[in-house]
Amino acid sequence: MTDTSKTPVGKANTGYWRSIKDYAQQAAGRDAASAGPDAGREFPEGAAELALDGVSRRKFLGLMGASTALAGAGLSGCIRKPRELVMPFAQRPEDLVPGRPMFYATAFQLGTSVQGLVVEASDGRPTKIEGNPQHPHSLGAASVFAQASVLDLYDPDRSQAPRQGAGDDAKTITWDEAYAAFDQVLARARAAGGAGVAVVIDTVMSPSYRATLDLLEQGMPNARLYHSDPAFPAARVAGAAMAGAAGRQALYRLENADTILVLDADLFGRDGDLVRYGKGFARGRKIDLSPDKMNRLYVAEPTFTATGAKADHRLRVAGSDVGNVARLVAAELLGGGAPAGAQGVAGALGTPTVAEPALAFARAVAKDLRAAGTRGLVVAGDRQPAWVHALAHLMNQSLGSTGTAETWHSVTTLPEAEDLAALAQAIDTGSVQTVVFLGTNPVYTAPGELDLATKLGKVPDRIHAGLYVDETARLSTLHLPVSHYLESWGDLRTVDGITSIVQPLIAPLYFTPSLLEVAARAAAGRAINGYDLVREYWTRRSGGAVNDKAWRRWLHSGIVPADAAGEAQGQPPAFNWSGLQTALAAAPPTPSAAGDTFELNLYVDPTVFDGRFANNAWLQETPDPMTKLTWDNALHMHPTDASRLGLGLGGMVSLTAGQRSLDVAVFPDPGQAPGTVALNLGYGRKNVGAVASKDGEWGGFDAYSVRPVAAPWIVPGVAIKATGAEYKLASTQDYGRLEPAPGWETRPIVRELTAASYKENPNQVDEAQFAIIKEDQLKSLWEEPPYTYPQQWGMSIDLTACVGCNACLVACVAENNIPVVGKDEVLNGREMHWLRIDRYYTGQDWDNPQAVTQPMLCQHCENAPCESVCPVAATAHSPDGLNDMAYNRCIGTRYCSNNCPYKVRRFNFFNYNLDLPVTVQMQKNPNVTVRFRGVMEKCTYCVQRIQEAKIQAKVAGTGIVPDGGIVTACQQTCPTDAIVFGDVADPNSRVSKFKAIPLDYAVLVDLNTQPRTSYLAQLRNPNPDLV
Amino acid sequence: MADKPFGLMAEFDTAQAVYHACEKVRDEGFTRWDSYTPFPVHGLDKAMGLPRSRLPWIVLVMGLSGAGLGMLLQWWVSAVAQPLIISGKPLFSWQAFVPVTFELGVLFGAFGAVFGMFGLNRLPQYYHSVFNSERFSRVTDDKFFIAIEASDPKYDEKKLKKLFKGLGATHIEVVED
Amino acid sequence: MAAIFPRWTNKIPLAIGVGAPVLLSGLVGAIWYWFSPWYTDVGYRPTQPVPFSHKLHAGDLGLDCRYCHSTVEESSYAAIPPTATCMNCHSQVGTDRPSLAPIRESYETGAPVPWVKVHQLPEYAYFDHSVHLAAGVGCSTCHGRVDRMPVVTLESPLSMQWCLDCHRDPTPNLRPLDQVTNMDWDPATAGYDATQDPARTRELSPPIHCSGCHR
Amino acid sequence: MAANYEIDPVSGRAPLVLGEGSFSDVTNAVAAPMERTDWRKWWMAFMVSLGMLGILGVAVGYLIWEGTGIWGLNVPVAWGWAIVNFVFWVGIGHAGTLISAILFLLRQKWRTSINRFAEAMTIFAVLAAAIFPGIHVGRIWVAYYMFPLPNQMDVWPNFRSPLLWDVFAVSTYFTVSLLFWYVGLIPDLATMRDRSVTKLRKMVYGIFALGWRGSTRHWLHYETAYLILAALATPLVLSVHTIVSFDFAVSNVPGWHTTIFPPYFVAGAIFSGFAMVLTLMIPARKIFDLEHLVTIKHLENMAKVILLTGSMVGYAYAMEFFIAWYSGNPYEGFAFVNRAFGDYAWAYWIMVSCNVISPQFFWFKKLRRSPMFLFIISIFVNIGMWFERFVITVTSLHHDFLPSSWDYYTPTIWDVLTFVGSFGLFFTLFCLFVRFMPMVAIAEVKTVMPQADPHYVPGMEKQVQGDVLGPGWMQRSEADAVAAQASVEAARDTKTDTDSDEGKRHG
Repeated sequence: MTDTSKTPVGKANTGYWRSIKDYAQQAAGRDAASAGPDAGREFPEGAAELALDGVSRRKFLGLMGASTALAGAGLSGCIRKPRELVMPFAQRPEDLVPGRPMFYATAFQLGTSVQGLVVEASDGRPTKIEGNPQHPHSLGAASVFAQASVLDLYDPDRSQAPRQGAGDDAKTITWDEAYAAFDQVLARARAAGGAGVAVVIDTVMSPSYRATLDLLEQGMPNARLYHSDPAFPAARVAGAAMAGAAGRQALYRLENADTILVLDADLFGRDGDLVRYGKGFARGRKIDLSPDKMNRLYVAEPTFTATGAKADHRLRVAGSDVGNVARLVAAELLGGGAPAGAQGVAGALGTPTVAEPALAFARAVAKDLRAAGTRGLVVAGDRQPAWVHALAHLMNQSLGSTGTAETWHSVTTLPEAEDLAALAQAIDTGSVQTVVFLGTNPVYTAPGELDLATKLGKVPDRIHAGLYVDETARLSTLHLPVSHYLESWGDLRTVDGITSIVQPLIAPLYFTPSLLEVAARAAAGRAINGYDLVREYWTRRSGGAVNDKAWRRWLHSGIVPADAAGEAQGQPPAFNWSGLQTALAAAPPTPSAAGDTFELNLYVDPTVFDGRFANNAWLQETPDPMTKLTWDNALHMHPTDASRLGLGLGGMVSLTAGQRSLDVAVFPDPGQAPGTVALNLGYGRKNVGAVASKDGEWGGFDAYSVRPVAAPWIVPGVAIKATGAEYKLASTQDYGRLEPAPGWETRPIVRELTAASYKENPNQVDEAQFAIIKEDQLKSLWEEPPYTYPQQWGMSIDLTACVGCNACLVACVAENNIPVVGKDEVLNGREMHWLRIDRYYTGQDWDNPQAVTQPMLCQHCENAPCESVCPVAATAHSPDGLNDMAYNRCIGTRYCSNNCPYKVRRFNFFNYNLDLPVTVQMQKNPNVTVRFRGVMEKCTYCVQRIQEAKIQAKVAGTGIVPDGGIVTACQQTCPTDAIVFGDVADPNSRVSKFKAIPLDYAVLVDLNTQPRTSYLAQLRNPNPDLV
Repeated sequence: MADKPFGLMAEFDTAQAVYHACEKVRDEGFTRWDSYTPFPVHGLDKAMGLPRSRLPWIVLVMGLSGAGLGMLLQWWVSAVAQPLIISGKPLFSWQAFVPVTFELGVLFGAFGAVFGMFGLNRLPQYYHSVFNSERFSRVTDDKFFIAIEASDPKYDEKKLKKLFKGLGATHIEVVED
Repeated sequence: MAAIFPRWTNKIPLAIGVGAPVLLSGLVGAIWYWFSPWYTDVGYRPTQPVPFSHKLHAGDLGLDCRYCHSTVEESSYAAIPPTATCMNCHSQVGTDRPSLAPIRESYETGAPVPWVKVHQLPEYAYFDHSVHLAAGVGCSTCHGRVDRMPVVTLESPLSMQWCLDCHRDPTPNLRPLDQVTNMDWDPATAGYDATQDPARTRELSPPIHCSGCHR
Repeated sequence: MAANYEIDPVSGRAPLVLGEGSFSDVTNAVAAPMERTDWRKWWMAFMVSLGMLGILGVAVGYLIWEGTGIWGLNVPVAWGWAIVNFVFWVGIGHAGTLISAILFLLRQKWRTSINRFAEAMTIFAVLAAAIFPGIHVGRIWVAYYMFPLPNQMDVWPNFRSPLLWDVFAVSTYFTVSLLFWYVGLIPDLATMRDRSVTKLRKMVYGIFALGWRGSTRHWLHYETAYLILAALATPLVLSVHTIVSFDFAVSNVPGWHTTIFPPYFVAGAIFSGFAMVLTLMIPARKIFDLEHLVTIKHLENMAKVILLTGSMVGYAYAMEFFIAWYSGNPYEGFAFVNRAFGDYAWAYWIMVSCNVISPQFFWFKKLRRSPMFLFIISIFVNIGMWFERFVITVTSLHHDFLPSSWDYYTPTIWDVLTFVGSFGLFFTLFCLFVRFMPMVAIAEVKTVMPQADPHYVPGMEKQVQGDVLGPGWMQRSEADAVAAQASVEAARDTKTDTDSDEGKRHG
C-alpha cells in the first residue's frame, strides 16, 4: 500500500478520496479502529495512497481528450498531467510488496452451508473472492453469493453508526452511548436471570459463536432463544428426526451417485451448497472426468430451475404432487423388499392418483434407481415436508447408498431455539420485556401473518445488531451496526465438521464490532476482542495452547485440522421408520389442487437469496438463471394459465393466500406446472438502501407478506385475479428459443446430443449445423497472417457441465470492474456483462420445453469481424491470439458491436462509473482500467491475468507460461469446471485436449470467424424407457 | 487619357457579330488581343485561333499522383508503421485500400482542374485594364467585346476603328491602361 | 471609374498563395513542438516536501538504487521507500537537521510523507518495472543520470511513441543484467551485444500490441 | 400546354427558355429575386429555419454533455437514427451532382436552369449529413483519431474500415461538389458584381468573382475545367454512395451483407435526390417567378427519372428477397421475412408504398405535368427513402444471429430533435442561398438560347436551312407561334398573378 506510481487508484482511474481531508479522516479513523496483532496487515493502508485530489481521473481523461481535441493537433496526452502525490508507508510491513496482491483464507456462511474462501487483497482492500481449493466444500470455486459478498463490505448503505429510538424519532449516537445503553439493558436482563429476554439468532454454524451463546444462556438461564432464518431447512431436520436420526443431518454427495432423483430441490441454482453439488455432479457428468459412464439426473419440480434445466428427465409437477411421485417411486422400490423395520412404510404409502407422465416417470425412475443400486440417490428438497425427506432417506437406505451418496453428520453448532411463531405468541402473552436481534431481520423475513412489526411495539427494550438499518432495526430502540465478515474474526464449521477460521481482510470501515463481539459483550457484560475470543476458544478446544506457528498454518490453509470431529462422522444412524409410517398414514396421498385456485410455490431467490443481498447491486443485476429477470422477482405462471387470465409479461395480478393478499407482476414461464405459480422470496424490501428498491420502479414484491406459518413453501388454494395494471420487468433475454420463429430451423448455437448416440457416432456434432458451409470447406480469400507468439490463448466451455449458476458472471463483474447500469438501462438493452449466460428453451413441445444454458462471451475470433470495421484500430489482434480492446483509443462508433455476430460487446452509453461511492471504488480491481463514457468494452480473457503471468514467466527466465498458469476469473470460480483456458498451440495443454474431444464445436462456424472460444456440445443421458 | 493606352475596345450586340469580327481579327494576324463575352460562345476560340487547353494533362498528373500517394500512405500505415493483425487480413490488404485510393485520386484531380484553370487564366486577377471601360460592365450581361492591346505590333488605332466599324461594332473606345 | 479594385490588388492572390502554406506549416510545427510531451513533460521538476538529493545519496554516497526502491525487481513498481528506510541512517546522521523534520515527524506519527510524483503515466497504461529490469533495461535508460540530479527531473517524455521506439528495437537500450542499476554504464562505450550474452536465457519479445500495456 | 410544343430552331427540340427573351431578360429574371425589396416572406422562412437550427444546437449540446445514451440505442441496435439520417442526407445530395455532372456529360441541356439549384442542394445536404458521423461517436472529442495525423502515440487509423472510407469519400465528395458549384458560379458572380449598385455588394461579389471578365481565353480553360470536373464528379457520386452502402454490405449482419447494395443505394440516392429537388424547386419557381426558366418540361423530365430510379429500387427490394431465399442461408432468409412481417413490418410497408407504388403514377403524362401532384409525390418519396434507411439499419440489427441478444429499438425525443435540427441547418443555408446567389446559372442558360448560337440569324426559321437546323423545325405552326407569343408576354409580365398565368399557358 504505498506508492502511487502504480496506485490502484490510478489504475482504476478513480480517486478514492475526494480530498486530502477525507483521506486524513479515514486514515485517522482506521488507526483508531486498530485491533488484533495482525492489524498492521489488515489495515487498508493500501488506502494510504492518495490519487488525485478532487478531480476523478475518468473525468480528467475526458477533459484531457476534449482539450486536445480543441487544440486540434493530431497529438494527445500532451497536456501536463495534474500534480499527483505518492504516500509511502512510514513503516511497511515486511511481507508486503506494493503492487502485489495478497491472499487470505477465510470462510463464508449462507444458511447451513459454509464455504472456504481465499480473498484477494489489492493494496489492503479486499477486491476479489475465490474459493479455497483446500476446502472440500468449495474446492477452489465460490458461489454467486460468496463472489458478490465483497460488494456488501463496501456498500455505502451499510449501517455506519449506532441508533437510538425507534421509527422517526431515531437518532444516531456515539459508540460510548450505544455501549452504555446496551450494557445497561443486558445488565438488567442478567440480573433478572434473563427472565423476559428473547434473543433472536440466525442459523449458527460457528463453534465459537455457539460457545458464546451458551455463555449468554448460562448468564441468563431464563432467557429464550429464537431462530429466525426464512431459508432454514426445517423440514430436513424434522425429516432426519422422523427417520430416527434426531440431531443429525444428511449430506448428499452427488459424486457418489450415478442415478439421481431430485425431488424439488434446486441444487445448482439456489442452494447454498451449490458449489459442492456442482463439483460432485460434474464428477459423474463430464466427459473428461467420466468418459465411459455418465450419470443420469431426474428432477421433479413445479417451476423451472437450473437443476431442472440440467435434468435428463424433468417432470413438471405441482409442489404438492412431488410427495406423491416420491410415494410412487418408493412403492416401486420397497415393493422389491423394504429394509428392516420399514416394511410397514410400504403399506402406508397408499396409491396416489397422479396424471400420466408422472406415473411413467416414477416407474422408470424406480427401475433405474434399482439398477444403480448403491450408486442410486434420492434427494429431497428443503421445500418438501419432513416425511418426503424421511422417505428419501428410506429409499437411499434400501438402495444402499446411505453412507456413500448420503452421509450423516451431527451438527454441533445449532443451538436449541424456538421458531418465530413462538416469539410472536410470547410477545402476545406479554412475557417479553427485552428482545435482542443478533444479525436477524424477522420483521421482514417472518411470515406476514405473524405481523411482528406491530407486535414488537409491546416489547419495551428492542435491541438490534446487524449490517443494515433494516426493517427490524427501524423498529428497535437500539441499533448497533456490526462488521462485515471480511472485517471480523470468527470461525465456521460445515455440516460435516470441516472448520475454518474467519479472518478479517480489512479493519472495520465504520469501527463496528463483529456480531460475535456483540454477543460476547451481551454475555460477559464487557468488551471482548473478537480475535482473543476466537483464539482462546480454539486454545480450549484443541486442549492446550495453540502456538503461533500452528495458528498461522490454520489461517494460511483456511482449515482447522484440530477440529477432527467431522472426520469420524458420515456413518448412517440407526434408523427407525415408525415415525415415517405414522406420518405417511396421517397424510394420505391427496389429488393435487384443482379448480380455479392456484398452488403458490415459494423459493429463495437465486440472486438475492432470502433478501439479505437485496442491496447488492451486482446480484440485483445478475439475471435469474432461468427467467433472466433482473432487479425484480415475478410470479411465474404457465403461459396457458396466463393467457386464460388475459395476462402477458408484467401483467399485474392480485394474489390472495388465506387472509393476506399481494399485488405482483406475472412472468409467463413455460416450465411452470400448470395450475401452480411460483414466487421468489427476498424482494419487495422498503428503504433498506438505494439499490434494494425504488417505489414502483424496481425491487420486486414481498413474498413474505403472504407466507403462511403452517405452509411456508407450498401454499395451496391461492386465488389470483388480474388487476389490469402493468409492471415493467427487465429481462436481459427477450427471446428464449433457438428457432427464430415457429416453423424455422433450429439454429445450431447450442448443440445437443444424447450420450448413447454420441457413443455410436462421436463425430456427428458438426452435422448439427446448417449446411451452408461445412467446417472443412471454410476458406479465406486471402492468406491469414501467422501468429508469431509461441503461446496462443484459447478457451473451451463444456455445455454438459454448465449449470447456468451465474458464478462466472459475477466473478467476471468483480474481476473486470464491470459497472452496474440499473433497471432502466437493462430495459434499454444496455446491460454491461462481459459474460452472459444465454438460456434457450428446447424441445418440440413449446409449452413444456427443456432448457439449455450457454455462457456467451467474446469468442476472440481469429478473423474477428469487429476488428476490420473499427476506423481507428482500437481493437486488433495480439500476437498471442487475443482480440485486444484499447479503451483509450476507442472513439465509440459502435460498428464493432454491430458486426459482432455474438453481440458480446458492451458500450458505455453513459458514464456508468460517475459518482461511484468512494467505498465502492475501493473494490475496483487496480489492474483493470475503469472505462469512461463512450467506449466499447468486452471480455478480454482476463488479459490482466495473462499479462501478469507472462511477466512473471519472463522475470523467471523462460518466458513461457506453464499450462494452468493462467486462470480466468470465470474459469476459476466455475463450480463444475466447465471452463478451460490455456495455450491452444500446445497440443498437450488441457484446453487443447478439450478441443480435441469430438464434441468440440464453434458457434456460427459458417461465418469463418475462427473463434478461439469453442464449446463442447451438451450431452444428455436420457432413459431409453422414457423416450 | 494616359500617355500609353491599354488598347482599343469594340463592342458588339450579338454573338454572331463578335464571332465574325473575331475571325476577321484573327485573319488580320493580330496576336495581343482578346474577346469578351457574357457566356462561352460556341466555337469562338476557334474563331480566335486559340490552341486547345493544356488543362487535361495537369489533371491527369494530379489525379494519378493523388491515387498513388493514397495507396502509398495506406501501405505504409498498415504494413510498416502499424503492422497489426486485423481480422486475420494481410498487413497490406490492397483490396480494402482501393476506395480511399480512388477518392484521393479524384480529389487531387479536382484540385488540379480548378486550381490549374485558375493558374492558366491567371485568376484571381482583380484589376484589369478592360474594367476601366464604363460600358464593359455589360460584358457579363448581354454585350460582346473585342479588345486589341496597344502593345500589339500591328496595333493602329485608325485602321482598327475602321475595321471594327465595318464589322458592325456598336461602339468603339480607347481604354486606358 | 468602373474598376472596383486598384491595380495593386492583383498582388494579393500571389501573396496568399505563397503566405498561406508558409503560415500553415509554421502552425503545424508550433503545435508539433509545444504540444508534444517532449516540451510539456520533459523537465518536470516539482519541489519535494523534503529536499532529498539523489546526487548525494546515489551519486556521492553511491547507494544502490535498490537500497531504497527495494521492490523494483519483484513488483510492477519501484516503491518509494517507507520513512523507516530513511531513518536507518538518519537516526544517526543529521538527526537535528531542520530539512529532515518531515521525515522524523512521519516516523513518529506514522503519517506518510507526501512526495510529489515525477514519473507519472496515464492510468490506462500499465508499466511493470520488474520485467524491464529482467530484460536488462537500465534505470538510467529511462530515468536518466539520477545520480547527478540534486532534484529529480523528468528526462523522458514517457509518451507512447517513446515507449514503442524501444519496444520495436530494444537492443540499443539493453545492458548486462548485472549492470542494470549501474548509473555509469554507457551503452555507447560498452559495445555490448545482447545476443551474445550467455546470461540471457531467452529471446526478448517486448509487446507492441495494445494489450501489452493497456488492460 | 402549347409553349412546350414549339420548336427550338437550332436544336429542333422544345425550347428550354420560354419566349423570345433577350440575354438581359434572363439576367434580370434571375437577379430579380436577389434585388427585390420585399423580404417579409423570406424572413419568415429564415426565422423558422433558424429556429430549427437552434434545436439542432440544443440536441447536440445535450448529447455531448450526457453521452450517446440519450438516444434510443442499445446492443444489438447500436446504430439508429443518426446513421439513418446520415445516409438519408447523403442520398439527397446525390441528385445535385447527378443533374449537374452526368446530365452535363450527356449533353442534356435542360439541366441548365436547375443545376445551380441542385448543386446548392447537394452541398447543404452533404453538410447536414456530415454532422451525424461526427456526433454519433461515443467520444466526440477524439473523433479526430479517424484522420491519419502524425501523433505522439504512433497510432494510425485502420484503412480497412468502411467508416474510414466514408471519411474520405464524404469529405472528397463535399470538397469536389463545392469546387464544382463555385466554378459554375464565377461568371454569375461577375454578373452580380457588375449589376450591384452598393459599394459593399460590388466588393463582396467582386472578391468572389475573382476578377472574371468573360475573356474567351478564360472561357476556353474554364469550359475544359468544368467538363473535367463533371467527368470527375460522375464516378465520384457513384463511388460515394457505393462506399456508404459498404458500411452495411461489408459487414456480416444478415440484411446488410448484400452484394446488391451499391447499385441499389446509388439508385435510391438519385431517386431521393430528385424528389428533394422537386420538393424545393416547385415552390421556389413559383415564389420567385422562374416558371419560364424552370419549365414544366424540366419537372416532367425529373418525374421520369424518379419513375425510373423508383422502379430500380423496387426491383432491388424484390431481388433482396429472392437472393435471401435462393442463397438458402437461414439467417439471411429470416432477416428478410422478419423485415416484412416482424416487429418493424409497419416501417417496411411504409417504405414500399412510398418508394415503389407512389412513383408509378408517373406513367401518366397528365400527372407528370401537374406541379401540385409532383410536389405531393416528391414528399412521399422523401419519407419513403428515409424509411428505407431505417428499415435497413434497424430491422437487420434487432434480430441477427443469436436470438439471445435480440432486442427492440425505440427512438427517444432526442433522436427526433436532432433529425428536425438537421433540416434546420439545410433550410437555413438554403434561405441564404436564394437570397444572395443567382439560383439559376445565368451564363449557362444564355448558351442554350437560340440567339446564343454564332450561326443564328434572326428570323432564320423562315429560311430553308435544314442542314444547319435540327430536324422538324418546319413543323412549327402559326398557332404555336401565337401561343408562344402569349406565353412570352406572360413570362415577361412578372406582376400578373402566377396562377392565372399558369392557366393561361395551359389554355
